[in-house]
Amino acid sequence: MKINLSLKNKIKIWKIIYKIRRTEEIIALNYYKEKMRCPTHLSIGQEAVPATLSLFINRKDQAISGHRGHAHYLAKGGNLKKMLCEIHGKANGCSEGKGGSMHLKDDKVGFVGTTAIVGNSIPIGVGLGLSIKLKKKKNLAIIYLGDGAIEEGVFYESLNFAIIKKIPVLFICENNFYSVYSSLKVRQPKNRKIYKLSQGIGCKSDFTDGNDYAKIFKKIKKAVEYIKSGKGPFFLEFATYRHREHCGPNFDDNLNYRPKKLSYNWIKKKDPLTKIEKNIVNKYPKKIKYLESEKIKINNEISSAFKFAEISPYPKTNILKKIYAK
Amino acid sequence: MKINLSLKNKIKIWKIIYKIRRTEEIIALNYYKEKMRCPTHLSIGQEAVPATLSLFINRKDQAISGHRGHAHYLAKGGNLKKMLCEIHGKANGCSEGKGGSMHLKDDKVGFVGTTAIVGNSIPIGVGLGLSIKLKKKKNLAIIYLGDGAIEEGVFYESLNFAIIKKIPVLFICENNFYSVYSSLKVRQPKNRKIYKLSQGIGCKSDFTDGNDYAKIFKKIKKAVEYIKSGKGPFFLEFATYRHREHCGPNFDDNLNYRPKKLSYNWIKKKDPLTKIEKNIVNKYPKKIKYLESEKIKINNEISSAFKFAEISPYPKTNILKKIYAK
Amino acid sequence: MQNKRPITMAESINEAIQIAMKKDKSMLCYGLGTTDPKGIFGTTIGLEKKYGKDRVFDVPASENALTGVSVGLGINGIRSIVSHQRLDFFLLAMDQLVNSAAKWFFTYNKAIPITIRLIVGRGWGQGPTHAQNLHSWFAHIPGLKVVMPSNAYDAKGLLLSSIFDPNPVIFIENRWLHQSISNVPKKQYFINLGKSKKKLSGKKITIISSSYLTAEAINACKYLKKLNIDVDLIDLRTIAPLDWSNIKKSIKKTGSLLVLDSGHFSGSIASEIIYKATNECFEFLKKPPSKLCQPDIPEPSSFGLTKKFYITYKEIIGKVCKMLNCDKELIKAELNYKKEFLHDIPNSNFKGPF
Amino acid sequence: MQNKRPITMAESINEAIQIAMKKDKSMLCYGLGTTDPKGIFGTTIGLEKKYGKDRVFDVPASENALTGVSVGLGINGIRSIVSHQRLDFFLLAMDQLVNSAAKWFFTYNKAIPITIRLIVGRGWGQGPTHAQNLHSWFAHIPGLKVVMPSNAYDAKGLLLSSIFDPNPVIFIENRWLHQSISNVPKKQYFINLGKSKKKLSGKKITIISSSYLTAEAINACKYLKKLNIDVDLIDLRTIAPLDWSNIKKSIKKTGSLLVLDSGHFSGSIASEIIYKATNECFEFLKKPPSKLCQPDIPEPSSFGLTKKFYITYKEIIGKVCKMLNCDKELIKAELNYKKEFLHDIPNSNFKGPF
Ligand SMILES: Cc1ncc(C[n+]2csc(CCOP(=O)(O)OP(=O)(O)O)c2C)c(N)n1
Ligand SMILES: Cc1ncc(C[n+]2csc(CCOP(=O)(O)OP(=O)(O)O)c2C)c(N)n1
Ligand SMILES: [Mg+2]
Ligand SMILES: [Mg+2]
Repeated sequence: MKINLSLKNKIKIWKIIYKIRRTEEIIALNYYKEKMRCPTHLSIGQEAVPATLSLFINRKDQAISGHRGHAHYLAKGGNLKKMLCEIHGKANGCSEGKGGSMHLKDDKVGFVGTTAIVGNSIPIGVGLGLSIKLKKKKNLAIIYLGDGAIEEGVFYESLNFAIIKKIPVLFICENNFYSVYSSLKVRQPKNRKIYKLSQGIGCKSDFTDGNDYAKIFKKIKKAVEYIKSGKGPFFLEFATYRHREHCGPNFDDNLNYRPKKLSYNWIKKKDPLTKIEKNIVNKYPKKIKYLESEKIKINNEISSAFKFAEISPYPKTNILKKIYAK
Repeated sequence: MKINLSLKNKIKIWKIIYKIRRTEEIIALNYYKEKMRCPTHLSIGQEAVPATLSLFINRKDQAISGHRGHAHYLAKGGNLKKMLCEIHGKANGCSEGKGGSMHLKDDKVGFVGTTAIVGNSIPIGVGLGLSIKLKKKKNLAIIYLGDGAIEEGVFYESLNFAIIKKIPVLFICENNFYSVYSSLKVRQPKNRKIYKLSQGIGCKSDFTDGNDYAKIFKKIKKAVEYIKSGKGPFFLEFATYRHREHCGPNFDDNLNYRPKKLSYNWIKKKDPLTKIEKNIVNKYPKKIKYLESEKIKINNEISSAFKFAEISPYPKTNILKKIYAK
Repeated sequence: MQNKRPITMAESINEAIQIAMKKDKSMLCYGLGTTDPKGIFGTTIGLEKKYGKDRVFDVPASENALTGVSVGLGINGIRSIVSHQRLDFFLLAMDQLVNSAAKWFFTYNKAIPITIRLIVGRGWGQGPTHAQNLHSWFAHIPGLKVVMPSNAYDAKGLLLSSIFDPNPVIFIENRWLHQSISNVPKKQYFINLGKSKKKLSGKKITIISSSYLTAEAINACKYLKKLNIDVDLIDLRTIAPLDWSNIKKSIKKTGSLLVLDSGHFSGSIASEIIYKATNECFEFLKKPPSKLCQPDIPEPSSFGLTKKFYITYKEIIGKVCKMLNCDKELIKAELNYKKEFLHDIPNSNFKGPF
Repeated sequence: MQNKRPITMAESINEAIQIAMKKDKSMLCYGLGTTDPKGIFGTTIGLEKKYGKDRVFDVPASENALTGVSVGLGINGIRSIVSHQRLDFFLLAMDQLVNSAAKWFFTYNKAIPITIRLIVGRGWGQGPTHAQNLHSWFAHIPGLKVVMPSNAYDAKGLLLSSIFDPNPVIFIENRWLHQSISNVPKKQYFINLGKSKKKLSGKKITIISSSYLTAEAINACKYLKKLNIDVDLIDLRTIAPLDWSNIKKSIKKTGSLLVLDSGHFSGSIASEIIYKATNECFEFLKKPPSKLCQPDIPEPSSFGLTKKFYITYKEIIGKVCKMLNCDKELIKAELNYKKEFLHDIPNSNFKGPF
């Protein structure tokens, strides 16, 4: 693969991070209005991995994710309006209002769906990969999963099967140290790294800081090359952090379930948006203007999409009759 | 632990192996009569591990197993008559005829049960271990499982939980290379060792030849010491081989699902009964007479137990009314 | 006489668990979120601190294994109460529930005292996999008991009975009831599993309900009263075992039967009750028994799509009036009095997002 | 006209899969034991050799993941047929079945063409976890179709329709039917899902059956004929969707209904049919509809315990005669003619141990 972390690519990554960040912030800002009436898990703080990955994949590569899927959907190029409509329960939503925030898809860009049961999307992603392989395509399937999802037996079963069949799947594990309010301590063996576990199961794997686009870039590059060479799946673990509560628009570090220092470090010092923006701005001060103008464009896009969602109609209830495919 | 592999202990092991072997052979011999009307998975060839383990545990240690449980039940000291009655579906059976060959238990000796769903008994065994720990007893729980059972996600989930909670469980994996007719090749990654996998999950683990009592002895000794020191579970993988078909009384190597050489090596050259008997006879020729007299005793015990089962009455159907405990 | 002590169902559940933890010093309470700051909608708050980390703990997201663990604990006489924030998540554990927990006593004559709390989501956009009402699955499995409390008072007494029952009990809590309030004695009390509760006595029609639908039914009956329709309203409390004898008595009295069931229409427990009614009370039935169930459709997420999705007091009134051939205009007039609440939340205090 | 070509249901299933594999060159066939020497009771023998290792393969014991894999394949338009040697094993996959497969089309408007073959054990000591009849679970879930063939001819046509149906289909095979023989055309043919089959036409009573119980019912009807009781016998073929209109027609004609169901009594699909019958044909019913189900008890293993456990032609005859008030002595005399087979095997060729 010939991709380099050029300025152009940095800006690409920055744009996606910024767009996700702003979208999520607008959602958070408006949630109190009680127009987005569904459980909503924000991705703020975890944007760097999907944004960087987007350089390496195209719309023929297929991605699937879980409850915290906004960033994955947007980074894959998912339609912003349709996502906001879905969260608002509107007819123009990507699932026609049937699924809400936890059920996003955009077939046009290879974003296959998200599911609301922890771990549930993993074997489905392996199935996607298997079909890609059987059709002899050069693409890959991407499975986003959290540090909690790997606790479900189905993760283990799916990974095992993907290895046996040499299925082209990239596992992207965003380890944000928490599953709802539960820390890794009560859920997984001390000092056991998730990527090492995956290696023990038999999968090629690696790990890095998921808030550092440069490190992410390197690891993903290696992983995608490996998968495309036909050797089978690759498991990447990224350390990252969610800034806000597990589900909903608020900050919740006042509940003290996460060490203050940890939160301070990840939220204040290692914010992925700040990191990449600073790098660009410092190294290429001439770009500041460009970034600012892009910000305005992006913010405009988001607010018009948001308005579109607010004024869109609710779906007609006759769509509920479609229980069986014909 | 002060146990040595003395002559006395070798003879103990031999006796158990011999008793299991003969019991299974008698079952096989009589199966054609169609009096044992239930699926029956024989342990012939796989007797050495449970027999050797019996030196290290007592009736307060609790064991649980799966479909191929005869050897585990007998090695734990399970009542032979009750087992044969159960296989015959008789009222005196250890599950009163409700479960058949795949549902054995003997509370008196800490043999808690066997289940017929692959992997199903694993978390139950972890629950046994957790209660032992909570009651602050020095005992351990033993979970017998096959190389196929480790493919179920519940194995992974159970092991993970046992590690986190430092539960005193000894996992005994009898890897006989096959799950029904399926070789490891189609089920697990090439060159991935099961005990290494368990290590990757975070569990102490080890591996040895499961037909060699001396090697088994060493490994189990180490594992039991580790568990009793309070550090948590231990996973032991033993290579072994079943001599006969997966389910039923016959040999089936004519079906060619197992390489001829592999079968020859394991069945003819590495038979666990031959191995230990030869060792005793060669090193202590004076013991030959004793072994012969023991054989007679054991065979008598088996044949009288078998007759007892054959003439025992069927259960009364009113026991079926007990669906709820009172 | 019950003293005036209004508390929520979340609180009464918390009290029941605490009483049980004190009575049985070896009993455990675990499940995802048990020890977290929100304590499973408030039901497990404070438990870890009082009863210790050994007995009250959070777990990995491994529903199937942790169900099996409770079977192993049960074999050794350790009771456990295991909570799941959504019934839907528990679908991962059907092997351990059906193949192990439900059958262990049958097969091995050894009681397995587990209480499995399943919370059923509803509204606020829960969507297809956060709001399933699959109680009829559990009632179909021999060896399980299935409890569906409809209020704070019942929840406490039923949960205590469930915990001390020597069988695996599925204890289903509708999320909309957690904030519902009733007078609940502080002391311990037990409500028998397998016994229903007559909520209202009447002669015109028998209505059978359970869990949250009992609240809607009570509401409906108030209006029906104004139309001179007095209802024999029976809250099932437990759907397995089913209290058939009380239902039968009522049907013989009224000759009319309406069963409310929050499960999907096809294969509902409502049909089982109607089968029994037809089979054993055929000559008493003045008209065909009827049922109101949720449709054979997954719950959609959108506020716009769920408007007519649930069974409310309005549908109940409509159905009863149709069964009893009442004046339609009169009903409409009565119903229009009622202020409109948002249909996807139980009351104005209810807040998402989870 | 159907030509004389007697083959077993195992063979007709094998033929259906082969036809499908040829028609749809991308379709897969997998599941534990698919490629082994016994080929899932003979149903998958020869497939790997003909259609290659890519399309026909054995898998690890990971039922849940492999169900999810078929959903992923389906999203990309690849059909799959996945086999499980016992229904009981498939309990491990309820999350992927109910939360993913059944709901994907509803949520995402994308068809998921999977056929899941579940074999139901019976007899030869199968015991509590190798003989469960849980079809009513599946029929309770919106989005699933549930097919239960009763003979070799139907199995072929129904399996072809299932495979080419764009929805997840649960295809339930009773193990005792695999060796049953009927005349089966070599060519391809489709039997519509959702349509029942009238097996016998009569006026005295409607009997509804499915899967293996249809065989027992046909047997029973032969005896009933001798007693001058002519039965309208309907084989459901699929229990979801249910062919209600044909059942209704029959009930209106006979005024009497007996439903046979191999599932547990409580919460059976039989009750759903009886609910519908009562609700929509109340005035036509001459007597309360009735059902015969398996008891609310796990299947015990012992030969001695299963003697009275199953529904056989005898119980059906007894039930019909009771419903129609026939002469008991006459029945007994008729029944005593019948030679006694061992009750835990379908015929003398049937051999254990699996
Ligand atoms: C099977 C199942 N169990 C529990 C839940 C409740 N739940 C929703 S999100 C979540 C946390 C998962 O943690 P992780 O995978 O690390 O993702 P994160 O929220 O941290 O992004 C849990 C437990 C669920 N949705 N499904
Ligand atoms: C969940 C489940 N899937 C499949 C089966 C069918 N089955 C019975 S025994 C067995 C083989 C298991 O292999 P292994 O664990 O290696 O034990 P072994 O028979 O070799 O002793 C299988 C697949 C089952 N009983 N349960
Ligand atoms: Mg996390
Ligand atoms: Mg094996």
